[in-house]
Amino acid sequence: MSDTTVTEIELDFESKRFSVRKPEERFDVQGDMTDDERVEKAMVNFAKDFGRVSATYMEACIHCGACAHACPFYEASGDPRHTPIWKLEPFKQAYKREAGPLAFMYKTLNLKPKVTVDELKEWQELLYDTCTMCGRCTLICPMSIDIATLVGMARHAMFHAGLVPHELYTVTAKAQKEGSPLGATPSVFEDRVEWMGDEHEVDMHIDEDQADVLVLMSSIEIQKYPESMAATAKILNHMGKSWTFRTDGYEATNFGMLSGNTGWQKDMSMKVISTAEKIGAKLVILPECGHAYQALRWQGANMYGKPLPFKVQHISEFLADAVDSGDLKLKTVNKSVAFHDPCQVSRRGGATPAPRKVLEALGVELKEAESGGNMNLCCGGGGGVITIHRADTLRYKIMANKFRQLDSTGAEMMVTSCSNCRQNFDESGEKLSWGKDMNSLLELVAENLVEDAKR
Amino acid sequence: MKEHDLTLGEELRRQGISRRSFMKFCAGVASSMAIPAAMVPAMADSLAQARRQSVIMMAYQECTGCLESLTRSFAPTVENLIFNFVSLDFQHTLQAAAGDQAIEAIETAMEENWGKYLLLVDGSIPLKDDGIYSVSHGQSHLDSLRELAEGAAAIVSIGTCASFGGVGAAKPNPTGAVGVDEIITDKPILNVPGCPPMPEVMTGVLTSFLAFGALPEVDRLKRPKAFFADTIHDRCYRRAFYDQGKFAYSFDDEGARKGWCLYPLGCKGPITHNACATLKFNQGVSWPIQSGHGCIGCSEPDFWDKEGFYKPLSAGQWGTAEGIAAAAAAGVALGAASAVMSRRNQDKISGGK
Amino acid sequence: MSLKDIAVRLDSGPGPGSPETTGLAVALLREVADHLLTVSRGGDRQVVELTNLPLSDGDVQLLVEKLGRGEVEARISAAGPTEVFETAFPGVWWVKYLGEDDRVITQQLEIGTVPMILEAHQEDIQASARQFPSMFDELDPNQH
Amino acid sequence: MTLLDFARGPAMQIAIIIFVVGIVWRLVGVWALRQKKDLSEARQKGAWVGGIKGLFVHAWPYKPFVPKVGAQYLVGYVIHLGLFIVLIFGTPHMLFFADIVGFTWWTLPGGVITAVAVVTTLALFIALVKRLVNPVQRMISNFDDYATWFVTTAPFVTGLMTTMNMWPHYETGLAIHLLSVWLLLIYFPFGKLMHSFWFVVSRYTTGSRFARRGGMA
Repeated sequence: MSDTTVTEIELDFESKRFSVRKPEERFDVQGDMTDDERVEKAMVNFAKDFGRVSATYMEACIHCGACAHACPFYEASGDPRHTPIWKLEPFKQAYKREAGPLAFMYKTLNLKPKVTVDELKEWQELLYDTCTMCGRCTLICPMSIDIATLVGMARHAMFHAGLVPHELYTVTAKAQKEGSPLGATPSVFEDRVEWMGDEHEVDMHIDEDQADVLVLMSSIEIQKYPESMAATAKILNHMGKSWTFRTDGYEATNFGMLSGNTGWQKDMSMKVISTAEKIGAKLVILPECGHAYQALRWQGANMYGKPLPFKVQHISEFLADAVDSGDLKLKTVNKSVAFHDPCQVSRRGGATPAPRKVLEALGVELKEAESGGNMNLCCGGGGGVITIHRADTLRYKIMANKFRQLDSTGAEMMVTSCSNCRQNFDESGEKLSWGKDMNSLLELVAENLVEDAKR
Repeated sequence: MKEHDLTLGEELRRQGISRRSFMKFCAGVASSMAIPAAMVPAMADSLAQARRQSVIMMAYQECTGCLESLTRSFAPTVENLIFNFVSLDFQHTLQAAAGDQAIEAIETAMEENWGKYLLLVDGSIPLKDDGIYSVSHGQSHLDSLRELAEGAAAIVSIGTCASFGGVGAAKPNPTGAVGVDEIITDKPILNVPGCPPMPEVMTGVLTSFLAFGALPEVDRLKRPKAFFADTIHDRCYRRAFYDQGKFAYSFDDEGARKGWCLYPLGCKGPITHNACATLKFNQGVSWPIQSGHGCIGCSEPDFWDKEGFYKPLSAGQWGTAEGIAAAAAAGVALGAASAVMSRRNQDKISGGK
Repeated sequence: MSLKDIAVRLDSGPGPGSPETTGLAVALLREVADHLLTVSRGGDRQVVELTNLPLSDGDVQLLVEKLGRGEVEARISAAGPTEVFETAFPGVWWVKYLGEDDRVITQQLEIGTVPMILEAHQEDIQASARQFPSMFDELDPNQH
Repeated sequence: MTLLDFARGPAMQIAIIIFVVGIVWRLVGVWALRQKKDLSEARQKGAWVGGIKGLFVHAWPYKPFVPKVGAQYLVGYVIHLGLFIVLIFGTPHMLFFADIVGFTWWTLPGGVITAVAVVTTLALFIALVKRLVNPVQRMISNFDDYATWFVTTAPFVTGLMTTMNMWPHYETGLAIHLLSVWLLLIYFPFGKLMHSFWFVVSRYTTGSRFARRGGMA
């Protein structure tokens, strides 16, 4: 795939939101294919992974429109185009025309016209800017259609048709080339690990040949919240685990998945998987990153082609297990806490109870928000949306709803376990003068270890 | 022929029948024809002015059941007033004459009343093979009907056979039997279907023809609306049970004994237009539903061929189990074929990648 | 086993032979009240037809009860019998036309001064006027 | 052959055949597609239990959504239950099925069925108005949605007109009613009426997929 029309955009280190700078001129179309080729590519790549499950979902929609009311984007904009199922319209049309059981009928009678490149261009905004694949729409759907998964598939098509938003394409290409979407190259990573080790006086394990636990980090943490590395190291050391960071497999984010390039998604996952295999890891710990959990925990084995030879845990799950087994003793934090569930970890990942167990061990008063937990409102920054400047206005509107939801709990402290959500809170909080901080569950645990409990 | 010159009123007076008796007859006819009671005096006046009407009644492919039914109104009741007044110039079952004499009687009646006589037809008329399946005195009934119809003022088809072909036209209709109005198209025709028809209808039709000089208003099947506007179901005394959902499901169940609605037992009341429910048969003794049997729809065309008398109206033809199985098999084949096509497409795509 | 051994019970619902009322009777009474008003203002004779209605026995019973019986009762022999009686409400007549075999041909409520069947009709009066004098021919002229 | 004879005979058979062929075709067409096995380690066993649960949990919206879509669900239930009641407990309908299943069952009085049908028809009209007025629904609606509405509503309207004797002739009315139902059967496999099958497949699929993950759908 050529990317001659895409220009690299500089990283933006000043903003609280860690992305590329706002491009002066947008290049939202990549490559030099003809229009027909783009449509062809889109359809081919959409149909490629199509199976019984996706087909069932495509068939089942009754056009009731309920999904709009579960979508943070529609709720914030009131724009009917942001109705989740509408975001799939061209692909639903293509499915009916090309792949469904009645495709022959639709095609010969031309009941569903061929999708055009203009439609695809129009839908770029709907598939990338206004969907985080948070899956809340599935909850409200009377047919239980997993729209998020279908949006993921539609992104495969869009990527191969060269129709990815400029910023998202840039960071993805960067990730594929440099190993990190946001400049956290292996040497940067190594430097920052050492820096954090010195700064916080913790033993850092890096590039150990053998270890039971492989710890991953996301670029956001490496660059923006490096304390996460120290906190993780502190906890693992405290528990006496054999663990390591590896410069050949540290990046937890998977922009291949977010942008829709399955080939790259596989490359990115395989880097981690082979590193874990190489060092004989029994457990891979994922950092506080939502989509990383989706990519490795639930899609990793499918990329690998066989079951993974190690366990994959989100850091909150690891902490919950440690608290459960008594390996980790925590000081009591006398505060009331509201927890923001990252969609990909909680609702779509299944680890919802884990952070609650940890918070319980911290002795905080957990104030559940209305429509929290598995039904949590998405922060609107996931799925790569936060990188796209075009999406900012709407994202702030969503965050305003989000702030209202959390504020109404009356909690003194806000906690989450996703650094992408966290940076969205930080940046939007500044923009909207929220006046509160979003804290990391991991860091909260690391700060409240009972030091001599183990010795 | 002096008799022919008297009006009905004069004739009545001659016979010493009082106007009061005549009024009573008119009230009876009006009641049966749903003519407003207020119109009775006018109807009586006009009827009294009527002159004796010549009637020729022909029996074609028939069973004489209709005549049997009609003669029930010939019994000594007020209705005989009207039947006594018409001049029944030919009816081969009732008259004494036979053979050549009978034919002569027809010819005389036709000549004397050309263009004025009323032709009553009983039985269907076979068309197949030039109508040779039904012949009297060397003449096919098809020819006979055409000849008689030419000089008739109007034709009344008595019974379902003459009206719609009836049993003769039931599948497979070997003689190609049809009703009168499929052959004669240029004369006023009135159908009095029913197997047998109700005698009161005949009385009403004759009275109204005499009183008003024309056939009464008819529906799309040329049946007098006065008797055929409503369905049996509309007027059925068991209708209340239908509305309440109380039904007989077999002829010996609780519902049947309690006289509940016979719809599930195939009653065709809802689609049958006739006056049985109000007039009843045999001088008002009873009628089929009152006797515990559903209506078979005998006054409707093709009632013989409507999927059996005991099949509920709402039942349809499901087709055979084999047919449905074959349909399912075809569905499997089509589904599999479309899936194979989709899979092949996918292979082509991933092969190309 | 013969047919007689099969027990058959016939209950009747609303409709002929049922003691329940259907509401039809009340509707009829209202109609009569209307007609009575018309006639009382000098209107023409009005007739309510009973035969074609699916009246239950209960309905008929109710009509009989409510209308009651008045001063006049008559039986006419013309083309079979006809029974007439005035109800408790003057001007409302119950007229029952019977066939020679005593079956009911039609039953009506007539609202007017005299029921149609009861009055002597002009034609009959004329005929009797014509025939009446012939009576004198038969009488002995001496008696004049 | 009268219209009624046509409706009860050939039209019915053609409709049933198309109905059966179409449904099987569409179900098999999807079922026979490939499905890659999910190789990820299940969080918990018994995904099928979640699948079965999934059939029921989506029968009513979760609490936070009730103020937004509760009324819409309610109208949906009126339509579906009305359809069910009229279809199964209307005596003529029961007799229609009794003919093939070989037994009869208890039915409701005609007046009750008529009332249910009237309410259902009203609900259908409310649903149509909402579809036309609500910007989201209007945007995502296509021919199928309106055609489906039409073929669903027509039997109710024609049926009501037939029981209320609003046709010039009852038998023509009955025939039109039957034909409107055959139209529904013929259209059924090709439009979204198929959701009466897909809802089971789709809800089960999501229910079981998320049961093995944990989380919620």
